[in-house]
Amino acid sequence: MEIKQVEAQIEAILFTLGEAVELERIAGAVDHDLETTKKILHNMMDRYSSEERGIQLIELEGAYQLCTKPSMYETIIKITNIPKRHVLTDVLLETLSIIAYKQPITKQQIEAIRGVKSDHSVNKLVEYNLVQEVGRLDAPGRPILFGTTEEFLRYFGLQTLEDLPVMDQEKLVDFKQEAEEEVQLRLDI
Amino acid sequence: MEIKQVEAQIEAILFTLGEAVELERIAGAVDHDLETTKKILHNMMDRYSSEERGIQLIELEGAYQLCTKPSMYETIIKITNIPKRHVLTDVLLETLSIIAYKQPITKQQIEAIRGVKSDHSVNKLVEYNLVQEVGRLDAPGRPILFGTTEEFLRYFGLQTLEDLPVMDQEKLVDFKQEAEEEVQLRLDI
Amino acid sequence: MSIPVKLEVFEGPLDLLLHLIEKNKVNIYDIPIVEITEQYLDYIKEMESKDLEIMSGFLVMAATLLNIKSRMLLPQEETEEEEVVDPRQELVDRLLEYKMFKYISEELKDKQWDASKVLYKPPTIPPEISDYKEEVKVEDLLSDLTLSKLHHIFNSVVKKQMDKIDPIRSKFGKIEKEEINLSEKFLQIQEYGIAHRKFSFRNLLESQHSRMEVIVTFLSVLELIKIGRIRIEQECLFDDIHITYLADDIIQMEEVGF
Repeated sequence: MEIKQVEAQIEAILFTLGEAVELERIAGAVDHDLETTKKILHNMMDRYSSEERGIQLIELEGAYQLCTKPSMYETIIKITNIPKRHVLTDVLLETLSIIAYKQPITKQQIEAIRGVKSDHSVNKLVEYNLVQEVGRLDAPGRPILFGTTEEFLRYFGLQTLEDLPVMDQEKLVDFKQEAEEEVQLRLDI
Repeated sequence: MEIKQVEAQIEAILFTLGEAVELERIAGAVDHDLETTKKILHNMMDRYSSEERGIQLIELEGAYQLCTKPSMYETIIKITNIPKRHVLTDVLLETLSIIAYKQPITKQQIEAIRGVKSDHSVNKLVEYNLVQEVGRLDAPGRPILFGTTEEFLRYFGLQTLEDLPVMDQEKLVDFKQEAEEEVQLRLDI
Repeated sequence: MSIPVKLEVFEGPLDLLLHLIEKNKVNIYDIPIVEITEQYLDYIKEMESKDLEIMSGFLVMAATLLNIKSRMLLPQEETEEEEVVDPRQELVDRLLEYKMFKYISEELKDKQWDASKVLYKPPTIPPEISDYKEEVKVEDLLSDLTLSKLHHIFNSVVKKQMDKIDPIRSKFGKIEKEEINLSEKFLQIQEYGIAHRKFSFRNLLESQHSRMEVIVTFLSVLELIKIGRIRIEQECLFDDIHITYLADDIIQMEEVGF
């Protein structure tokens, strides 16, 4: 078999296992004697280090392992620190708007409005520091009341919650009328 | 910075993280725009595949990941036990292909196509991380919508959903012809 | 039509139907509905499935076939413009769609085999790096959210909720359970009788708070008449009724067997 092919096999083995693999095991897998395998491995080591590669092949007491080069450290820190873009999903936005306008409100009341379980959304909003516990309702089970945080107000440049755009009564009446008309329409058919 | 150096950084990143990394994150870490980073990645992909390397670089819906080449499989199983994959029964495959092509889709819609209850299949596919909830349909009861996962792409060796085997009108015509020929065959006898 | 001794297992009603069509070597577009229906029913008979849900799926398909069969036996109504739709068309469409997905899942099965030979490496991120937990900045999170957008979202939530409320039914009053105690009312009227001796029936009813109370009061009055504890007088039809309480004591309801 061509040397190149054996090198590819060794690379695949070390990549998959991730850990240090003894020379004997490698030799057995690629079907070559220890001497030859070792020579191939050392050739590979040279090539990994000389080329502009991000990974290197190191030897640890007769075992071999692939790992990143020390010079890559900065880049790796950077990638793990680059925030995944956090966005508020539609579900979170919906829940946030309900809490903003109906606060203080319990999880159950939110669920009554949305028609679906809302634990996850509320917890995420708390985690993002947009929503917080503001007390407990004086009712059986003493459920937690949620409201928006100062952070939330600051972001929108609001002094107080009263500065939130109002949901006027007129609008509500309109909605009601629309719904009624729709039903009437259905009944007429 | 020299291109070679950027390639080394990308290799180090993908090697360390192991999982699929989005183009945006890679670009941010190597400090290049998306266009350039993508070009570099595709160059790397070509080089990995053409050279006698044991590993390759694959793309999964805008994310990149290192993995071994299929031809290395025989060698690797000599040295290590590879965890068995879930065996997908015909029923699961059937359900999965419906989800893959019709996503986002509700359980009820799947059942309408298959003609049988599909709770069990869908749950199993979710358990295997091949299918996930992708939202809810804005309809009474707000039923869950299902779609495929990144793992689904990996599992079937697809780059994007567009790589799914096509089932076009032509194929349907073929089916029809097949059927007709079968009838003809019988008449000839 | 003979049934094979060993029945194959079918995924569902469509699967069985496809099998029958293929076995008979006929074009899917030209299903000999009568034959297929008979074979289909034979299979179901042999299945002996205990699972009601599975069985019902097959039965629905059998019913569909029978329905098509009967529609095909009936003379087609002639219409001037409308194209005559083959009753089998819907079934054909469903079958073709199902067949398509069977084909695709076979393709996926092959791909799965190739893909299983590709191996991945678990992450090897140094702990000091992986332990770092990024902070989510509110500014980033809310970057494209404005107050008016938030307001708009809330409006649509409220609207959605309104749509869900049935304005007609929601106007129906609530049905509340009223606790009216008949024996108590029976005693109350007697107490009232001792105190007033003569009183107006109309006033008595009007002082009741609910329909249920009125009914119970009326029943009590009837009973008191029956046992001779009160006397009633009415001068003209529809006039008020004057009640005179005759007894000097109060009797428990249980004592009169009311």
